[in-house]
Amino acid sequence: MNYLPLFTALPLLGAFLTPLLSKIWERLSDIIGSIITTFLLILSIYSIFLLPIFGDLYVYEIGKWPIRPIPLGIVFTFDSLSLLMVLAINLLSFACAVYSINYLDNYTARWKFWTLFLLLIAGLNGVAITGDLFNLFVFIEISAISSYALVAFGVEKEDLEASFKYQVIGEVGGLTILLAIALIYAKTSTLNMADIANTFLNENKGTLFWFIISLLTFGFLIKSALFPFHFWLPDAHSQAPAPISAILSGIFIKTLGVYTLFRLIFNVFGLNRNNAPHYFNLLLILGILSIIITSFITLKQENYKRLLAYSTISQIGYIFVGLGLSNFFGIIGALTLIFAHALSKGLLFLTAGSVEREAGTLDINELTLLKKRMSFYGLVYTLGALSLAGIPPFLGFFPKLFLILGAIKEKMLGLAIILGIFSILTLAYLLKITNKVFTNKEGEEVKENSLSAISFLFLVFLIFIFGIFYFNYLQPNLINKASEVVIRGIEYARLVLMK
Amino acid sequence: MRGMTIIVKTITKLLVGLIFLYGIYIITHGHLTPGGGFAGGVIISASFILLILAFGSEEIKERIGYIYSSIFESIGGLLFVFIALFGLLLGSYFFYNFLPKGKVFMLFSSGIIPLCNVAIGIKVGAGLFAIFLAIAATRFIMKE
Amino acid sequence: MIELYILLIASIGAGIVAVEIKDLLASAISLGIVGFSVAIIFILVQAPDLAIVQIVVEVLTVIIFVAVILKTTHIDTTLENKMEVRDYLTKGVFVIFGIFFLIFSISALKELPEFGKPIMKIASHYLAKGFEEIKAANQVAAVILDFRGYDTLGEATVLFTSVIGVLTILRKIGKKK
Amino acid sequence: MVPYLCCIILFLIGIYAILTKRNLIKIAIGFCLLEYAVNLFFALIGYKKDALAPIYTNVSQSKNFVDPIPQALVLTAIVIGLGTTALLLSVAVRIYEKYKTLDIKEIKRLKE
Repeated sequence: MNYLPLFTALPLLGAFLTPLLSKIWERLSDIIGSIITTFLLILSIYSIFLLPIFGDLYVYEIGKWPIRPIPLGIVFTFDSLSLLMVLAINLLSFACAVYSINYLDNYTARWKFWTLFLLLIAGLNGVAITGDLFNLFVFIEISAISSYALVAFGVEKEDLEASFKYQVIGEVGGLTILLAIALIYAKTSTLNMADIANTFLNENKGTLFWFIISLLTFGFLIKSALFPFHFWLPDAHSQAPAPISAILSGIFIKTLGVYTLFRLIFNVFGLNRNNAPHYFNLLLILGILSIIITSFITLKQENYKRLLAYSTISQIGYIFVGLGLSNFFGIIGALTLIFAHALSKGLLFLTAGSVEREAGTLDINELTLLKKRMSFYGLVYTLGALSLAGIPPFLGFFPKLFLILGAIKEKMLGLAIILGIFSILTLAYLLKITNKVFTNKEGEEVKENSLSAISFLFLVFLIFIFGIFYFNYLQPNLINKASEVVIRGIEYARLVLMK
Repeated sequence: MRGMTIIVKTITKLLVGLIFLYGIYIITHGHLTPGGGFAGGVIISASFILLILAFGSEEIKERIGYIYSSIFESIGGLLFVFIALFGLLLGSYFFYNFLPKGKVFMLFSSGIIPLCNVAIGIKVGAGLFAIFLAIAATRFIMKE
Repeated sequence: MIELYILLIASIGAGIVAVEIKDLLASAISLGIVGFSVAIIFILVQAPDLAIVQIVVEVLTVIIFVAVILKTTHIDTTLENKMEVRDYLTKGVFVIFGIFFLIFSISALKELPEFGKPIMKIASHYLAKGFEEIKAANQVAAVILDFRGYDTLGEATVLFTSVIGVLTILRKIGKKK
Repeated sequence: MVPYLCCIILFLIGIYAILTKRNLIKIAIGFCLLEYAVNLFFALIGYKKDALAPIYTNVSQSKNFVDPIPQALVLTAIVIGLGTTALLLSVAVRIYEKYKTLDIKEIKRLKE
């Protein structure tokens, strides 16, 4: 698997080439962007088949600096959890890249969009495969900075305001993470995550340990927009161009916030419900609050994209409930939800882009009065919404099922009921859009654009096929193995250092 | 942007070449003395910025400067990625130091480090000059 | 190391001035003082590479700040407005948070290795290998471009990203009507 | 320990500016202070008493050097900080142009 560096090198190459080649012909940037995302998708699918040969963990030593006896250089540690993230990132980014080709006709400076888009993908892939703490920070910054610029891509008043807010809050989170990394380096004198885990294993867990944990948790909760750190998200995600909203809501906050937290909490610091019950209870409570509070705010929303953005926060709440439960079912539920939410929320945000293009507005009350029939978008939207709300046989059903099972297993019946009820509430606010925007319409039918139709159908197909073959394929081959990585916890360090 | 007084202009004329050369010295001796691609790149961009601050500029000049800096920045970035990818091709490891190491304290030593320094120097110098042009010099360079 | 403490206190003082002063130009200059104190501290802690980069970056930061202030306004008018209840509330929250954070960090920092005595588990290997195997005289260059070259690629990319980002945001028209 | 604590105080000043100031440029300045505090803290970690800068000047030199790794990391962090500051300020310039003010309370188009 020595092609692993290509996950970041290819999009970086594309990003550096785009400004040069677009001076010759601007449409070349479309070609570069779509070729590179396709290639990344092929690479990540190829990895599914290659990874089991290496025993579910592959360590790549950059610059030929050996990891044994002492980890000198930077390493990639590619295991099933990284594979799951890389797959989700590249499936969604492929769909968004295909969608963007036509969508970008609404905007100026096409090549700048593609450069930033490729940098965003490079950053996300880099975060998912790295095994080095400082390298993690660098790639978080790459993807974060490109997302700040992409949120303001339309340079309207609201876009700039959202971008400024997002940027200040996001950077406070980033610098808190850097401070925590500095403390970790001072204590352990190493930056390799496996080596850090080994060092902390033999230390007594004093104030410094918990100080580091709280700084990191603060930083990553800001990045993942859990309540009460969520206030930047609705602005940023609703003002960005539609494909970027899809990536930000679908995968960005999960890679930067949730995946990193999973990796550090379980694999590096070795926390679990037995040795740190209060920590997990805190995450559980924040998750529940996030679901309850934002669900009610979402019901009141009158803007298509803002509604979807708020619903992302409550879905993040579901993921954190799984993380907080941290039993087998909870982890499986959280990981499946990361995957399922990426595909369905991506789909919903892409339909928002098409509707905005046809109608020129996203205000739901104005859209109700619109004299245009958009039955294809309506169908696609409803399928995505059903999946997101957890209706079988779509993919989104299974995470909700596992989360409820996890809650029952911990004897938290009240939590199980809350999860069930708010799932139905999700359906209620999502179908509000179907009801008001897509049904009972007169007037001419809008023409679908072939490229955006491809990306819609691609995502619908994935949601449907993964839902049908969930127990036959997805769960045993991907989700179970990824959850093993999480549950195995601190053993990660031994596996990496023994390779 | 307007220029400054004759005193500033004369001193700038004398100094700007020296600053530029010093930047190149810092870049090429990055593996021997303090400094390297970043420090040298920033110094090189500072020499261009000094020129613009002292002499002022017209929009045409700024536009040309902007186009060149964006081209150079991409070239620097590509050079850096290609050095890393050459390691993958020749030594089968990304960022493998594939060049002969030479002798310590010589200018041509320590493998790919001087090359990387040059790539970073080009990139940083051009990039910071572009930022300066965009924020400080012209109100809006690009009206695409 | 009395100089170190003087510079640290100077940078804290200049930081407070930068935050509280009404004239934004003076504020930017105070920020410059903080930056240069930091650069001199870098020299004191034997980091000449950092000092060079910090000085040039600081000059550039102040130039950019001044350029932005000249383009906008150089009086912080928000200080003239009356304090509202909400402002007092944020300040109160900050004071509570700050005291809590300070106490927490003091007891945490006690567990770190003493100032001036780093562990250097990996660094000692770097210092030997960098000289003998890579043949570089400057060990910092060896670390950033060989041992951790991938980080530096990321760093160069961050700069590239922000250049493209600045150019994106300064476009006159974003959406085609 | 006292130098570390000074960095934490500088960090808190930055947080204070970001939380309580209403002027966009003041917020950017607070952000820069935050960045300096973290960089300084990182650089201080690597300091070793009575040791030299990690640069060889002749072959037979004693190897009593300060830690080079924090220096390499701070170098990266400084450049990242410059990039984010430039981006933040460019957004501030555009906001001033659109709203004719830098007061964050008057820049509220996005509703709840």
